[in-house]
Amino acid sequence: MQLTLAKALNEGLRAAMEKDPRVVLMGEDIGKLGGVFRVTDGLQKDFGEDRVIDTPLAESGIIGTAIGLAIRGYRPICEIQFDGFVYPAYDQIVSQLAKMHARSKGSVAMPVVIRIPYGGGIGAVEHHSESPEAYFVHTAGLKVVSPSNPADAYFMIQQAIASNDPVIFFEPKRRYWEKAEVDTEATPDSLWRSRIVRPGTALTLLAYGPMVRTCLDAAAAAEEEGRQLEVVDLRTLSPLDFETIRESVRRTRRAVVVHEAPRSIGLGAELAARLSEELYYEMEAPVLRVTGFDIPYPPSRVEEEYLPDLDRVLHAVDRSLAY
Amino acid sequence: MQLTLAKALNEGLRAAMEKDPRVVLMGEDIGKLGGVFRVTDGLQKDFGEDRVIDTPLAESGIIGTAIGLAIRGYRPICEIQFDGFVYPAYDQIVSQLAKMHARSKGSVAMPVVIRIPYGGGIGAVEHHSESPEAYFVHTAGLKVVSPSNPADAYFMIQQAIASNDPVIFFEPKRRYWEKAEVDTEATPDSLWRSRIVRPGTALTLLAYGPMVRTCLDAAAAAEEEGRQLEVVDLRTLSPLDFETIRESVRRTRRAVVVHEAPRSIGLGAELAARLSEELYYEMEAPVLRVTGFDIPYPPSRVEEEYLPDLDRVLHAVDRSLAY
Amino acid sequence: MTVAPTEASTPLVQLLTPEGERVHHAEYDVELSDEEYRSFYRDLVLVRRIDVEATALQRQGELGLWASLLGQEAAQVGSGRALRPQDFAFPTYREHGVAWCKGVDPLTLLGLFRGASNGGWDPQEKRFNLYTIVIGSQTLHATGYAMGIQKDGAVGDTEGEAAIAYFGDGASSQGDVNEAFVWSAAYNAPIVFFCQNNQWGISTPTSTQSRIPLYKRAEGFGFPGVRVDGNDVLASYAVTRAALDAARTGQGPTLIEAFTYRMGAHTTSDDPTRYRLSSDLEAWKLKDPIERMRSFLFKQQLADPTFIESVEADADALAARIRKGCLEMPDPDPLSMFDDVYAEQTPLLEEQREELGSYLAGFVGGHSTGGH
Amino acid sequence: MTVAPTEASTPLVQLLTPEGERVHHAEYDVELSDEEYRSFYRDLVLVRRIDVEATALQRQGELGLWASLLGQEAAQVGSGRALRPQDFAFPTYREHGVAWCKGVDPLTLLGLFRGASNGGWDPQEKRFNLYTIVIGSQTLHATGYAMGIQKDGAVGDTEGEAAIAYFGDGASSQGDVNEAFVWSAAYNAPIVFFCQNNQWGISTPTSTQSRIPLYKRAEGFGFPGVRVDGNDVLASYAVTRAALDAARTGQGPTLIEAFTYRMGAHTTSDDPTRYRLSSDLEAWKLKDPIERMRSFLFKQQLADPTFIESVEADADALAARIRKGCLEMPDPDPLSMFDDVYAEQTPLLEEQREELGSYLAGFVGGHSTGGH
Ligand SMILES: Cc1ncc(C[n+]2csc(CCOP(=O)(O)OP(=O)(O)O)c2C)c(N)n1
Ligand SMILES: Cc1ncc(C[n+]2csc(CCOP(=O)(O)OP(=O)(O)O)c2C)c(N)n1
Ligand SMILES: [Mg+2]
Ligand SMILES: [Mg+2]
Repeated sequence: MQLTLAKALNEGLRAAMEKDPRVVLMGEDIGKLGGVFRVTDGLQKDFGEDRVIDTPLAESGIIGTAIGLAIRGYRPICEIQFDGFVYPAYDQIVSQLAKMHARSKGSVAMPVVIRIPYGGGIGAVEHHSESPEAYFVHTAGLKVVSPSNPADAYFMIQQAIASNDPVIFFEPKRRYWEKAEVDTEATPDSLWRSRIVRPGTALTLLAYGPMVRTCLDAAAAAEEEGRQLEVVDLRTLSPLDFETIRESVRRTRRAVVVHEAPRSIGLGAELAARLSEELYYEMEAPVLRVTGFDIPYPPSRVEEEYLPDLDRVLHAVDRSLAY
Repeated sequence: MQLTLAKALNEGLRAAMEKDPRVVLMGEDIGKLGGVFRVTDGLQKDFGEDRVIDTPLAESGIIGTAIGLAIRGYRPICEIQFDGFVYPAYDQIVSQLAKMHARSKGSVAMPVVIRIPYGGGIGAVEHHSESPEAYFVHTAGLKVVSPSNPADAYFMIQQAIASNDPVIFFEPKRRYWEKAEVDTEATPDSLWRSRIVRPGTALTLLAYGPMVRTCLDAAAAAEEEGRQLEVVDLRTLSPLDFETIRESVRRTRRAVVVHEAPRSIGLGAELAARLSEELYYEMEAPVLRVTGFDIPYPPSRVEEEYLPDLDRVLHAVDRSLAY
Repeated sequence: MTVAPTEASTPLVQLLTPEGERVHHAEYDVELSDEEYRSFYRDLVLVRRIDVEATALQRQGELGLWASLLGQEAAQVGSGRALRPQDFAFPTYREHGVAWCKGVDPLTLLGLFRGASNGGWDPQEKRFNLYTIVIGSQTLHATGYAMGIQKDGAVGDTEGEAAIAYFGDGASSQGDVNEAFVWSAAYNAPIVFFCQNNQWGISTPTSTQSRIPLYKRAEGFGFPGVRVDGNDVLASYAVTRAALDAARTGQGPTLIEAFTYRMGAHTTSDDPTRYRLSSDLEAWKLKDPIERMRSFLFKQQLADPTFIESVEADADALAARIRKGCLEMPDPDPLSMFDDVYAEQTPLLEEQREELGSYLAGFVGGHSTGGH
Repeated sequence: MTVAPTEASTPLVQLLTPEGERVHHAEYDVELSDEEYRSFYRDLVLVRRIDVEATALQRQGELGLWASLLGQEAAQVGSGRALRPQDFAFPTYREHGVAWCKGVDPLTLLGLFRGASNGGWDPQEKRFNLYTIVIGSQTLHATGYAMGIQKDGAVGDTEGEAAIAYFGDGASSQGDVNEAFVWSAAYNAPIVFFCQNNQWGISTPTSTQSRIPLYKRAEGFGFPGVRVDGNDVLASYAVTRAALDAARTGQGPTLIEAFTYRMGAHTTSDDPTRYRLSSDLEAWKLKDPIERMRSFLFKQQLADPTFIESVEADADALAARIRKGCLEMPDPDPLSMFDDVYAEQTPLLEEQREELGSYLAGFVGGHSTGGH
């Protein structure tokens, strides 16, 4: 079945709701409208207002009540309309959602998924193009994942819903409309594994979400110049699947991390810190980072210059190979 | 003058208020009570309720109204009572305070200081021992500093208040009662510089806030074993004073970063990433990290095991020197 | 499962019926000069024309997005005209009519929606804060600003200052907005909360946010609330002026609920046919704010067709100017994105600016955008 | 510059005067068996004794902190006793009296303040959520839980379920609490908001949070609010029971403001002499919740000195038990801190657990704590 990433999520949500009556969706405009990206399109019609809840406009309220629903035994899936609107809910996420399981010594599970369309490149106004994943990866008690393609989107959302831990589910919004074959009968990889999406020998590109496509394009371009780049799609950002990552970089001996989020204390920092410690004697170049800059996301007419793209990735590859 | 760190802050606030009538303090219980740590003790009595404002109990309100006061030309200093209570204000900090200057192309300055007592080791209940600095360092548009001793506390708070940028001012709460000489007539270092607080040759310990004392103790202990450790007090976390840091590590060729915050994507990750890139050919060991674990801050009866201490620092020093 | 509010029994301040009849209200009234009545009308028309032109430009790909104020012109022009020069307004992203009254060039608004800037005017000079997109945040800014007015002693008589915070029905659910109510009441701050209840927060009806009329929210916080016909420019003006005067003279906050209707889509990205009936829209068209003002002018013989035509001509000229300005608007220099992050630049950003600069300079004939 | 609320004109539900006279109220009343009246008294006394003992243990260094409920026993026991077994309570950090009514062993509360755990009981089993320290958060949890009750169809008749959220006067200013009001009203959720207005949020008087009585806040959100004498256990019981029954039968939320007084310090870390007059405390002592219940029992000849003594003896035994339990309470295994972070353990935490484990094992005779 050819599905866009958005439609794959929609089908994944539908499958999860059919499987488990305690799965409920909550968010702003997710009902009749089907969400501003139509990811929940048709679900309220089919599952009713009791299971697809159009909420009042307040993100702390969405997450706070989801926590209460989880205590009651529900499995709430919350939609945050855009990346930049998750912060009003930050307290509930960091101090309650992330801590409840530990606080209760395991007697209260928090099977809550927070879906967040994230990232730039769509020509949007302020607050609609951010990449806040580092805030959540740094927060103990949360798990954080991001699919990069329709097939992963279809399975990963279901796996996130099935997880008894809170999962922040980052959706690469500028890839919502990319289509690919989704075999809904396939056996999915574990949600907690990264995947080598393109094998190579010269260097490992580490990316997730929207930047996986960018890295694949870069790898294809590099091949024309005779360079075999390996691309790892992290898929899970917290916990990191360090086994797969380490294994790849051990072979290629070089790594470049690519993300849209600002550089300082981003995912790239953590990957660089760990790789340079664990593969100290094996690497032939420092881990390089191709990232957004340490500035607020700029007005969209200059976002192309802000965002990592194929050229910037290849530029870093050149730099790495020059070591 | 011998002052505790808390009293030095109090004197620094007083000096800033005397100098500039547009400096106002806001927060919960900072007036008559003088704050739960007495950092604002006596200030309401001397400057009045108009300049030392006991606010309603809502952190978003505190920061949101401080932004408005700044637009009006005031210089608000906000107290957040404990580290774990800053999150309700996160949205106002990240989406408004940090972005206003850029959004307005420089026509609206945000000379707002947010004082946050942070860190553990005081036997407190949940939410009272956290180290959330990475969240703010990752946020473009903010500046982040932390004093480690009374003299710095006295000057740094005044410099933060004088800055036209928003400054998150992290106060090492378990050092509030440590006393030292403060020469209020001295010429202070720039707020944006790190400082070598103990010179050495074998390895650089990078720390800030509460962990500086721990590192100094570790360095003293190491000296007994004939090892000269250099200790750098970062002081400024955003922007990092990479010049001073790089210079130190270039000499010692080894670095250990120490912080209480969880390891994943903490300050240590950024320092490791940058150092291992910029001093790739010069370092003789990977940057090691001695940090809190990636778990919610534990109940206080086991916090000693959670927190980096002298022994854990020395353990990492041994590991580094073994490379 | 939400409970519908009972609108029927709710008093609504109105000075102009939908048919353009002038009615009187015991508490609120307004006497304007003929010239002023006409200029109110002119503002309504010009503001709508800006909106129509911007919508067209968005359709043509010149703007990334546009948030239309169609239907809300009276609430905005009425309240905007009530502001004295010393008053400071804190808008959402839809207050193009208030911006107009505050002297903000519509072209700068277009710049924001085009993606050329995140603001574009000097808020201090215009006494009109930058658009705030995160729902509700600006109500706290306005409250803090009002506290500052108080501290400056600029409150107490009719020369006093006031702040006004705009927000929508949807926003009324946000914690920040309710905290702004708490704060304003606690400090008796000189502020007016101006809620445009346009019946919708994107696809969400007001009934999901509150089961009672929104103006009543204020009661629970201990200050007055009033509902005004937001399609009646005269009533919107009168009620806002009274509330601002109460604020500036030290009587504290007021919540105004301007009962109106969002006649267009939420933004150009929205498709309202998915969630609302066209019959609703038809009903509200009969209450159009411009029509009723025109009827009033004619009925009172304050205007003739020549005047109406001259306003149309002004609108045409304005539309032409902003269209031209939009098409000619230069993109910002990419390197400028590093410039105003801080008042005092940091070494890190200097490095990154340098990094991007030399990277971009490395491209002969410019950077190949769109490669991802 | 805050405006003081006018308390005088505010109706207060009372069934027992400070002198222990039984009075009647048109809307709320209660008829209990003699045994029940006595057991209410017993709960009040035992709960106070827990508090006294915990305070003493804190002074002796056995607890890191204690948040005393002194003076609030009636509000807590009254509302706690009104809860049916199927009702779920969401406390702050001070609801030791409600915990008692819900069957939570006081020793587990001490464990939390000692730093041995961040909770200690199974909230699902006790139908009593873990203590929530971040002000106001739990009101949203309770609201969500109540929405779940509704979804389960467990509302509609007297067998229905309800949730109750406890919070303080200070908490009423938090965005979360007001969002909980919005949500509860929007979904007509089966919930009771129980606000103990003990006049203080640490050093901040209630007048800084609201210039009108807090129970009126509910009106602005479209549901009823009522103020009850929080030092009157019978009135607290009656009003809470009625509100819970309204909730469980589908009539939606109620806000109860229990008007009471925090007779002790905010916590053992606090020094109230810095911010309040001892004369206030003296005045409130005359309204002591336990005294008035004892007077009532004597006046109605429901109890004799033997009964009072037997309750004292029970209290002594309880105090002795929790003292002993506290002194004997083992510290948690440090490595257990990694165990329940996730339902499904992660490789990262396995590594870190291993790292700490082998590090600690490296110390002969144990880890030298306190070295920093
Ligand atoms: C915190 C936050 N959450 C979500 C959004 C997305 N959003 C933009 S406008 C809107 C609806 C606002 O409704 P209302 O307050 O009634 O204002 P209106 O658009 O009707 O003028 C939403 C949900 C946002 N901008 N900010
Ligand atoms: C979000 C948050 N901010 C600040 C605090 C610190 N704090 C603890 S209790 C308290 C006062 C609470 O007052 P109130 O709600 O009246 O409850 P009470 O303590 O009187 O029972 C404060 C400010 C906190 N726990 N959480
Ligand atoms: Mg609206
Ligand atoms: Mg209180």
